[in-house]
Amino acid sequence: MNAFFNYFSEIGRGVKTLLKGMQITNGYFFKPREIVTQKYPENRATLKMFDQFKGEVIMPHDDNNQHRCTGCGICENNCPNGSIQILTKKETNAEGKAVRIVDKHIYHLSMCTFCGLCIKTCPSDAITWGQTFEHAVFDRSKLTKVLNKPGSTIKKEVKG
Amino acid sequence: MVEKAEVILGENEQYVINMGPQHPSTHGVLRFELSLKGEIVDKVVPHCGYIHRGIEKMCEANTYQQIIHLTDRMDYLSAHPNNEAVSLLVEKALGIEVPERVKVIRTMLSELGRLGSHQLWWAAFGMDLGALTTFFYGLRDREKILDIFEESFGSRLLHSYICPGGLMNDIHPNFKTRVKELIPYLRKKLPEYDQLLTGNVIFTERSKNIGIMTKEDAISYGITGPSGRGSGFACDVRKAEPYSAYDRVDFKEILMTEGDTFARYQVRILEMYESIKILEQLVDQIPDGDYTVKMKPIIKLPEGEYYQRVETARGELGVYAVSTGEKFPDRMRFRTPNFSNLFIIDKLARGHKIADLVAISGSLDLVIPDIDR
Amino acid sequence: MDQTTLQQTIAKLAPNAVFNTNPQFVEAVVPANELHQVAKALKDNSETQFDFLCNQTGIDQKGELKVVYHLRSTSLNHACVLKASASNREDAILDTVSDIWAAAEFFEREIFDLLGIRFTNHPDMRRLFLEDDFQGFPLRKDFVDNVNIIEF
Amino acid sequence: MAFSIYDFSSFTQSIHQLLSGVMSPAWVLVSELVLVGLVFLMFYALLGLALVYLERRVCAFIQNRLGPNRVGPQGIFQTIADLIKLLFKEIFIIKNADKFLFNLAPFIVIIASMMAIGALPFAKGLHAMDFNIGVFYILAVTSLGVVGILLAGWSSNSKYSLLGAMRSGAQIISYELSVGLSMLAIIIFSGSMQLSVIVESQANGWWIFKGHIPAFISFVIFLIAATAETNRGPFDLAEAESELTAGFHTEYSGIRFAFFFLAEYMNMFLAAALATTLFLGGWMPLHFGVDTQFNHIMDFVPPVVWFFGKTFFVIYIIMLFKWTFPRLRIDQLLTLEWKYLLPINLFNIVLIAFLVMMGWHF
Repeated sequence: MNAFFNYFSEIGRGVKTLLKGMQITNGYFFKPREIVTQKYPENRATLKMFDQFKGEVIMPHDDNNQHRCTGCGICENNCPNGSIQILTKKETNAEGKAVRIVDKHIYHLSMCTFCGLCIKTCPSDAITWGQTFEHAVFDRSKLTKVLNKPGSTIKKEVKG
Repeated sequence: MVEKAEVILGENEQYVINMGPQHPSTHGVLRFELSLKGEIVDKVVPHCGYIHRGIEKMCEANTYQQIIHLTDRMDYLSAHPNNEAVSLLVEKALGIEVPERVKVIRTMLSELGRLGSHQLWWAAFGMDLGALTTFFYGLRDREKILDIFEESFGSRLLHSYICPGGLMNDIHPNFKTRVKELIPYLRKKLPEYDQLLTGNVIFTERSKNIGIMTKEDAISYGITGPSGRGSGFACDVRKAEPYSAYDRVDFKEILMTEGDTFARYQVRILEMYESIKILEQLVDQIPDGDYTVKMKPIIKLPEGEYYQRVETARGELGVYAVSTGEKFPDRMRFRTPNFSNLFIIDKLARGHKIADLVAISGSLDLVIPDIDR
Repeated sequence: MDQTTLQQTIAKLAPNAVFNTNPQFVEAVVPANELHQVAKALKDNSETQFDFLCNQTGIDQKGELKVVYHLRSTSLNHACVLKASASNREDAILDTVSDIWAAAEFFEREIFDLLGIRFTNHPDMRRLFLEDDFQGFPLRKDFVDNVNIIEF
Repeated sequence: MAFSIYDFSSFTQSIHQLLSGVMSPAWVLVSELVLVGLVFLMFYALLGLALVYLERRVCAFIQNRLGPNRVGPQGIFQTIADLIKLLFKEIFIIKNADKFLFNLAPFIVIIASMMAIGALPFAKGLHAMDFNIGVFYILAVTSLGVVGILLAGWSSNSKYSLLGAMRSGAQIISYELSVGLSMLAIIIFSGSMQLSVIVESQANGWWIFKGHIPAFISFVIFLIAATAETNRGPFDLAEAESELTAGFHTEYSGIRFAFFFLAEYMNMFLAAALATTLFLGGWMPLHFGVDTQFNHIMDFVPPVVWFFGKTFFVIYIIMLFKWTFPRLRIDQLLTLEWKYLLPINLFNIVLIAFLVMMGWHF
């Protein structure tokens, strides 16, 4: 008799737990306000990444097309993957002295692991994080970028 | 037709199937070679190495700062403890004392990472057992944690945030309020996990008395983390060798004695509550101060051997470094928790069904890149 | 047990061991032929009870192939490091400890895979990560990968 | 042409007369068969697409997502886009597969489900074939589907497929019993196997209300067993995504895969429609008491709407099962059938027979 009773109480308990689970899923079905997904391409205009989001490495330029990079190559040395290459050139400055300045700051986005060592170690704060995250391109060579803009010069206050 | 039947059955009447490397429930590129007798698993031979990247070899050509970003890629679901292990090792070798602020933040990040990792595990475990909705509920809640990560240090998965000497940059001013919002949210949502899965009769039937691991086995095989604690092996490094701020927070080491799949499940669920408790204690106690100590640009460890262990979401991560005084380590060895946790699966799954094998491998919470390194 | 008494206890169990200075652990270097016997003694002795092999790895140091065992006792909460070096590089052989700690079986397969130290009496001595026809042992210092040359 | 939304018999009669006026009786029969066949093909395809869309939206809402919402308004053309994609996909033929059986299997599965749909009464007079053994016919035809699944698993020459097929065989043969027995309950109540008669017998109240608790138990068992027989979660062991990747249809691609997919959804519709017809009054409106205002309002709603409304309600419950519960293991699946459902069902049948004998039902 006891076994008979257990048999049914077991079924009852089982069904109760199943109904509890269904209560949750059914509850969410009638709560469309809890939907958490983002409508990504539609909300592109309003979508803003966080300030410190690691999208890519960029070199900020001011209105006079001036950046802060001295071309010292510390970022190149610190990069674990060799995703930064710095080409320098010699130029005579206003005082007539020959100085080494950055010619091309080449950044291979495809090789970057976003560890942030280049930005952390940069002595003149020339590079920083950009918030772009849509990096899809049809040609891999487009992922190699030159960070300093053509014709840009170094800011005066930055010492080489 | 006779010929074809022989092709399928193979030798010794054993029905051998390859589960993986591309299979929904191995969670990555892991391959099990199963010998079956009907539905019953006779033998499991795990094959790994499909995502072997030679991190240990790469470390021999990287400075200690650069090693940090490689450790991210081992256990990517709880990346902070991996970074922390190397950082602690370097700090110990150099005798650096990091500021209090760093210690507290590191602890909080580890616990947030653990929460997120356990939530993802819960999600995937439910899916392994066929409850597809759990996947989305788990990820939904994990998303809140990832948002906190993203706001403070810009990435959601591979943070490279904890570095020798402190942190890469300071936490975002919103960090505190975000965590404070998170705690009541999780307290509300976590009981749903129990309601949906833990209490469910199908779930308990499928997980109780499946894959029983004795405490002796757990110690002998070196099963650490929640999987080991499910068998009563008190292996929590946070308790045994408190690092960062774990010595001043009050939390329980969850221990279960059953050692079956359900016990391992229950340990992780209860650990989530403990993590929330730790966060609650620390969120108001983040002291002001520096987020890093001044380090030399090139770190050279004094000659010798160093060993540091931390508790990741999956168990004990040991970092063993041999230094010859150069800027690169002579040998860097990571004793990853999943590597040890994987190989008991043959013992656990024998005599159970294929469906149980999936449940057991899910309950061990394997992250394949952590096995292969 | 503090470090000095632990060292004395281990010295009793392994009379031929040489103790290195290591600020973190007691570090004993045992001769290769005594390794298995010492390991068994360390696990079974009631004063040491090293039942948890938390890390086993190989290193290639100064031309010598060594295996490092990090042992821990779960009941007595102490730890030690055991080291043994293989006699030569070409045919490096050590005894297995996989019959003492089950975890060693796969640690040893990994060591064989990456450093080429062969363990006698091991139940399944195959490569673990790399493919079976891989030439060479990558973690050795004299390893040169002719296919993927990476120079730093 | 007489047309009433409440009674389709006059509509079908008028088509018959129209055709009889222009051709000989034999040709009338042929053209009517062709007409009915075409209508059912269209219905089958459209309903399949609608159900796939519905399932995806329902599960999305359950999981706090939006689901397909890009192709067309609210994403309603998503499944059509998927269908076009599947049509253009390459059909793989596995080496060493038994090509004849491999190609045949999806057709067996889909034909079995389609034949069963033909016997359903959708509304008064909207009925392709009104067999006097309708229930029996549906049972017989649906169990043909397992042959297709077994063939698919066997002929694929894939180990996963074979495992899935064998699971499916064991499962369907077991659960056929419970489906049959719970249908038997209603046959005892209504005293007929003809589906239209069963529906008519519920004019004064649905069997789930009239039959007291035993009918409710039968309904629950029918729902569980029918879910199992359609290979849907939590009984989807035959495809068991996380264990066998895709089970019996692992090796199928393109439109052949779509056939299995469609058949699964149509089987779900069939199960829900049968539950509606047998237990929830078919196309009969919901009535309380006799000749009340409420009843008149309910009568105003067309029977087709009633039928589909109830069917989709049952479908929603079946979907809720799938998206809530973990999958059962094969031995638990059989335990559930042989230790729980079958004994309870047998006892239930005796109870119902006793009820009917005493005339205690309404």
